Amino acid sequence: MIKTIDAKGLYYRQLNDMIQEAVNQGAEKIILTNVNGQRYIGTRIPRPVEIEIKGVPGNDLGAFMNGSTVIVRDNGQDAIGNTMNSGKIVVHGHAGDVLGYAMRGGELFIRGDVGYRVGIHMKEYEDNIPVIIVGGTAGSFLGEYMAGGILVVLGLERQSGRPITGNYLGTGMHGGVIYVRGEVDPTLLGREVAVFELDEADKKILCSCLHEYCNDLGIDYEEVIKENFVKLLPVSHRPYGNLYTPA
Amino acid sequence: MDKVFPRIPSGCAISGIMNKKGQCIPGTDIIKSIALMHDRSNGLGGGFSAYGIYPEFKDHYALHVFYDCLNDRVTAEDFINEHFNVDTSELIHTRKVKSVTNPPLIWRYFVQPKKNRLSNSELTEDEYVVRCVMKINSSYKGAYIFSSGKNMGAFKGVGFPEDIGEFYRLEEYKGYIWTAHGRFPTNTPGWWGGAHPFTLLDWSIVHNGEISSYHANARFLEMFGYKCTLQTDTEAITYIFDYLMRKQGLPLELAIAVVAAPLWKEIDRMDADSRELFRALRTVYSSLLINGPFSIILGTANGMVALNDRLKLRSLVAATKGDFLYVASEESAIREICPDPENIWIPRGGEPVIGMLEGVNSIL
Amino acid sequence: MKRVYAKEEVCAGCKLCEVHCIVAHSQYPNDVVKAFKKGVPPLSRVIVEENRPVSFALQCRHCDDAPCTKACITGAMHRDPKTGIVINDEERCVGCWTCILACPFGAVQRDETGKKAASKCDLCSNGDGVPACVANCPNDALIFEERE
Amino acid sequence: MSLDYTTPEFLIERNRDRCIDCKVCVNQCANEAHEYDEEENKVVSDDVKCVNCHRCVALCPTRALTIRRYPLEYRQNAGWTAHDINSIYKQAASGGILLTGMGTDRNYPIFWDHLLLNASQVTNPSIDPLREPMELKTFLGRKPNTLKIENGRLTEKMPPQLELELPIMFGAMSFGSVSLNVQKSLARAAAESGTYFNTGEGGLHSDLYRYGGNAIVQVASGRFGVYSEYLNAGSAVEIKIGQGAKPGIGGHLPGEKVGREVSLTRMIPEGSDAISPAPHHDIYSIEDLGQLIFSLKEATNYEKPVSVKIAAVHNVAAIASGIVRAGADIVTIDGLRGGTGAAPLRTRDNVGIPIELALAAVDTRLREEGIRHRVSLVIAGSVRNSADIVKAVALGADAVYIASAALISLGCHMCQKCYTGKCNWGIATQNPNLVKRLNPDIGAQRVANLLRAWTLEIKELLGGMGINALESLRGNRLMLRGVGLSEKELQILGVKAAGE
Amino acid sequence: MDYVIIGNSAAAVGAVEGIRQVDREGRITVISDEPYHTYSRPLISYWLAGKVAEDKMIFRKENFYENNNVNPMLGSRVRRIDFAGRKAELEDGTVVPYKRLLVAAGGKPVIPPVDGLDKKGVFTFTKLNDVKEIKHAAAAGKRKAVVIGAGLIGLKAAEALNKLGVDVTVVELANRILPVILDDEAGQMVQGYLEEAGIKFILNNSVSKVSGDAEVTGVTLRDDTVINCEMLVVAIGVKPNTGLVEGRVSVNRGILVNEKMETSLDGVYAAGDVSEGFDIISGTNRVLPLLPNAYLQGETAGRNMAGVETIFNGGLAMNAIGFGDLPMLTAGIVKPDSEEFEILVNANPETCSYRKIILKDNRIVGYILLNKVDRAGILTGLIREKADITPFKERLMSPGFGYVDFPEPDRKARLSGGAVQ
Repeated sequence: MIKTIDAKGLYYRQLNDMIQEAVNQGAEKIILTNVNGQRYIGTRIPRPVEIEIKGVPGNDLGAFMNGSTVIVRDNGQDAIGNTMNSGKIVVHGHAGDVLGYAMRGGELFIRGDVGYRVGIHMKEYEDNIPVIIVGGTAGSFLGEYMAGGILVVLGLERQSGRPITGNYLGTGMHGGVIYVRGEVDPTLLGREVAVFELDEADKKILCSCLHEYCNDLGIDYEEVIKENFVKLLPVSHRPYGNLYTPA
Repeated sequence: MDKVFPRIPSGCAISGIMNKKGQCIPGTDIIKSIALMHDRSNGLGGGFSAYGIYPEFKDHYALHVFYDCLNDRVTAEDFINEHFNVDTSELIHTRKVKSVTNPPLIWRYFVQPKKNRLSNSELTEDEYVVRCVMKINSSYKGAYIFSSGKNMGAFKGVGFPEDIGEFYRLEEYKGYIWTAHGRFPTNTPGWWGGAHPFTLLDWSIVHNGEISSYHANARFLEMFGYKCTLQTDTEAITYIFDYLMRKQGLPLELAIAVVAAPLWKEIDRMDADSRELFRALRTVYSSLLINGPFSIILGTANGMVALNDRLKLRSLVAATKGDFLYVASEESAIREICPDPENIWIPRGGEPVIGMLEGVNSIL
Repeated sequence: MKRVYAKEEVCAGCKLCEVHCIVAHSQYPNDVVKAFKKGVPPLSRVIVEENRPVSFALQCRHCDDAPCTKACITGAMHRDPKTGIVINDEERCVGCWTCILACPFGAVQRDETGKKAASKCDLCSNGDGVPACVANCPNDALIFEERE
Repeated sequence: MSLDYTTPEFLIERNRDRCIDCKVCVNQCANEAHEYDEEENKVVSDDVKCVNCHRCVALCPTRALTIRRYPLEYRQNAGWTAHDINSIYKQAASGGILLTGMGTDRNYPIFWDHLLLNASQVTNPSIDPLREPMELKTFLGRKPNTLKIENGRLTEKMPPQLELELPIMFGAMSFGSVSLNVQKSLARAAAESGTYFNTGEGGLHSDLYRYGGNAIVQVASGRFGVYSEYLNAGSAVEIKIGQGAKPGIGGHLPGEKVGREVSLTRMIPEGSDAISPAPHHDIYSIEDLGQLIFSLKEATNYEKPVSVKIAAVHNVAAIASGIVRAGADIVTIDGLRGGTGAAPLRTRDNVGIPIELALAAVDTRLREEGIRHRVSLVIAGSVRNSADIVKAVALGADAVYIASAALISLGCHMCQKCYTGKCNWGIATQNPNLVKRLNPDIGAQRVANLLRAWTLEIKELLGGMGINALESLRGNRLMLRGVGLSEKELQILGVKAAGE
Repeated sequence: MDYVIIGNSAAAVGAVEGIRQVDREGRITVISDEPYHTYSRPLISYWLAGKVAEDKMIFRKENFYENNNVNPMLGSRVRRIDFAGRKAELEDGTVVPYKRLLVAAGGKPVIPPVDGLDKKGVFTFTKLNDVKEIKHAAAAGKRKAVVIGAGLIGLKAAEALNKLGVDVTVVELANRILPVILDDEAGQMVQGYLEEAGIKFILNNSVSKVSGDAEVTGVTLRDDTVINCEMLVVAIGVKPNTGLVEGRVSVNRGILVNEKMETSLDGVYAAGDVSEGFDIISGTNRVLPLLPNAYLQGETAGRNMAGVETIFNGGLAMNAIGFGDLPMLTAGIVKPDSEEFEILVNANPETCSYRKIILKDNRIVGYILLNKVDRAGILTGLIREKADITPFKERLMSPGFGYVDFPEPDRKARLSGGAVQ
């Protein structure tokens, strides 16, 4: 069952009430039109469904989300996929800061650029390996404190001179992996990461993620995969192991 | 009016609209934009600044004043009349809005400094006005000048910004730059003067964030005659720009390089000349580094600048369509009034969004 | 009958049960220091099994159908018909260790500190009810109770 | 390795006349301060390793052990204490940040001890709490400005509330920083006593879901174990912004403490460091806090009160006001002397303000702003006894969190070595050898006993004041008088001087 | 109900106790040709060595018959049993009727077909009277003895004689001592230990002739070696004492019994060394002349005789024996003869320590422990249970092996429930 909700002028709580109700009534897919700035879409859903958003959803899209699929046809704002447990969020435009904060499962696919601190404190757990793929460029502190999962930056359609990521890339990282398409300026790296060549296992994982990403966003996979990728790994899983001394 | 308040940290929403050709639009859009970000405010402060609203008095300083009571007005007007030729003196028209309670008396004066007083003071006209404003604000109980520029004005108060806009009937004004602020003070006694924007002459600042360097900044500024009586971050930021650009004569980019200084790591990577310059800026003006999260929109008669702190701890989105430049804390606040922008982007930390009127070459 | 049961998840492995078992079966059941310092202390009848982090005290289960009593070649190992406690009469025990061979809990030990004889928990049947190991377990890891 | 200048802090005295070499001390000391010398056939000790936790002393069957301060004298110097000198030795040797545990041991004033309670004499009657009603029931949560009533019925439901039978809850201590047996003890005691325990930031172990009705689940910057079931398992959600023992900094559970159970509960891999960033990276400003509060309300269908816990810092009153306005239902303030599993020493000992002043300032400010009635105010940070609680309520608190006191009731001896993971009392450790030393059956009973005892004492004190319902004490600062306080301190506390 | 028990040793006592668990009233008659209060057969070597006084040899306390309401007819020999009439006729003519009869007549020494074993100075070693005679002989100054057989009885006899200061030589047909319960390696260790104590061994040999007129003066071995001796102890084993029932109940080597100790004849039970019951290791019927086995069989028989159906799961060959300070425990199959078995072994001849565990399909089927024998019963239990030891296989060989090595749920089930039934 598909349900369409016109979000025009609705306050987020009203909108989320309506979504909750639609799901309770059995909707499997919900199309939201005229969304503009409403927060927490996807947070309060009793069971996994698909939500398609037309317009710009507000902050904390899919916060604490557990299994739903959210497709944003436009840009996204900040804090998408905050502490997300599982599910998938696809944003066809760009998105803001702090995406996928502490995310421990599911996928977050952004077509365009993203802001600062994306993938901060991402972590993996048992079979849950969160994946964030950024089509454009990313701001500073990408993958800060990253403790698990996969972060991919493609830098597609990048303005010349604009670095693919910002400063402090992977700072404090102690788990997971970041793949960057193209080269990484070593001066941008946080001190806890190092750059490596991809091995076969990496390529397998990356290809599989990118296939899905390109498929979801209608991007030419061959074009994307043509270029070389590098991988960033934490140099230690205990970055602050010898920071302290017993008083 | 007790103007000595403890420092008021605050978080907020900001929005700004500018037309590069100087085409004036009513305040309706800016209200819609800031209203969308209702949840970023808490109803204890909202305000707007508008440029180009007083074309008939464009050579006059427009003083917007809050008075606690009639007596305070009488006393303050003595000072105003003594120092200025007052062209027009009027009550600012407001409308009753349910959620806006206990407004002060709000007056507007279009003034020019008295020639002999000005020349005796040996000050520039601007400095003369600044001194007068500071004098009233620090010494006249119950009177507070919250706007003092030419052909521009601030409109602010205690309430949600959309309610403040309605209160001031902003749909009746037309300006080519509009900035707005929805405030989330963590503590306020609900004082009207404490709302944003903060202005000084043509400068206006709306700001989101709480800066950690406040007292380091303020105590530096106080050495140069600024009185940080409001104890707000915004006030200090305004003075910092005034000091760096008006008094020190730094161009905008370098003023920005002081307040949102590049990291030493970045400076070390610059070419030799730039490295020397930026090292000098960070050394000489080190006390004016604004530390902690902020996003601001600075308005001047010549344009609008939006800026994030260098670590980008606050959000900011910019967009253009035709001659219009939009900036806001959230993209949806722009989409609300410009659904299909030509360009829409998220500036990086410390990377200013500068909009200047066509034909001007400096923001000043 | 009441038996001693160990809660291994809270056994601190301190072995105070052994200390107090020794004391209770020594010449000085009320004086820990003397029990150890005057002459050779007896063997502890409690066995603390330990393979850290797992530890627990184990003592004779006083089986209803005690195999040791049936295997005993002298009749020394017997079950007190009144209390049900399985007791070894050390006077009659010759230390042949058939009971060790038979006890599926490994709860009988060779005590060669004095007369060679099998040593095992007697539930402190000379005492006032609660066995010393239970009474002195600092973490309630030993329970003395009747179970089905 | 070059000589390090470490000298023992404690001296282990073994009375050889009493020692029976039973090795109980050896097997109980995780610091390996006692050792059995096979060649000599006797137990010997190494003073340097002793942290003075008293485990060996308590378990020694012959009371053969004493621990003293090591008698090594330093040249007397009012400026340079042995503590200062030794800290430098340690840092010169390691280059590390000094790390410690529990609350500060510095001599900051304890205002509880400068506040005295009132009692009824003649003019109004005191109450005998043993025989007359004495109500301590407390509700924590947001209260509406007005009740909407039509035809004798509430037309708007009350916002969700926590119902406490006594104004004492167990403060946040995560599984990871403390053992599961600690949490089990607290959870059971909370359930038995009609109050709540706080999960801390480490998630809720599956064994404890059944105590969800008595749990406050915490969300901190690391978001460990935070997912929808967790949020909905508890009775309230608490956002931890700060902690009194270490305002402004994050936490760091080293990988070696992340064993299987901790990993399952925190939802991170085994052996991986659990780093809690200093800030929540989705909160860089007060309006972001509002965003997080409401995201949690969304995630819990607006059915759970949301608490925000902050450290008592200089501007605490203003911050608390902002928190209330951001939509928090409960504001929790943790004071300077609050405890922790691990904190940098300099932060612990130098950052923040005492809880008494913070509480008074916040309560005053919220009242000035006319918003105190809308929220509940909970305080924490070295509440040591029932009198502290009575004073806290009189200053304006709705309830208190106790944590160190609860741990002490479980056997903590305040040796301040929690961060080593070698807690000999099975409290601040994940070492399975040590964890099992805390029997949750005993633990739950001891903690429940403590609550019972304090409840009785609170009732006695209330009765003495002629008050038979706790709410009549809340903010009733006339029941307090200060002794030995400056004018300014009295002013901040909002209490009169004794004799006034 | 009238119960008659022929025999007065472990099986008989087990039967009395078994009957009395069920039936406090029925009349029990115990008939034994030995005149003694029930005593422990294995203690005869201890008595001989002077380690146990005669009054301490009793297997049950003096009031045993009285407490259990038993009519002991000691020193009486059954002449025949009238199975049809259900009565036992004694040699003195007394007729004892029964409803249920237990034959617990034990075993009798196997006497090899060697001439001269009727001479004075030739002894067997199964009953108290045997050792009394030996002691008498030793006391009379006999100083040199030959023991035929290095099995359990032979070695206990040798040890006791050695203790009495008698010069002992043991002659064994097999290539090692204790051939039934030890393997070569352990046998050598024990032999070495006993040789240190002064006992001499001649293996792979046998006595072919006994010299002397009326009294023994020596033996001639198969290889014509001549050993002078004044005492000759025949200890090559025992066989079931089935004479009373032969021809009436099914007898193989011993009296065939089922799991309830019933013989082929209604109302007639057999237990102990006389019987041939189920052996849990071999899975077949077998004579297992061991005291624990005898008791359990007796008890089972007793309970069944009294009307409560009780099953005996089978006997298990197991032996506890010690020489001096060297304890030795063995059970089950000790010297497997096929590839199906897995052998775990740890030997230290220096300390005479030996630990050998025999597995089949990850189940323990036997073990030999020398010296470090503590907690062997756990192994015995595992043999009886046929428990799969895979979870703790690598810990089995540790001398400290215990319940701590069991998987937690298994351990808890074993230790925290009621005691074993």
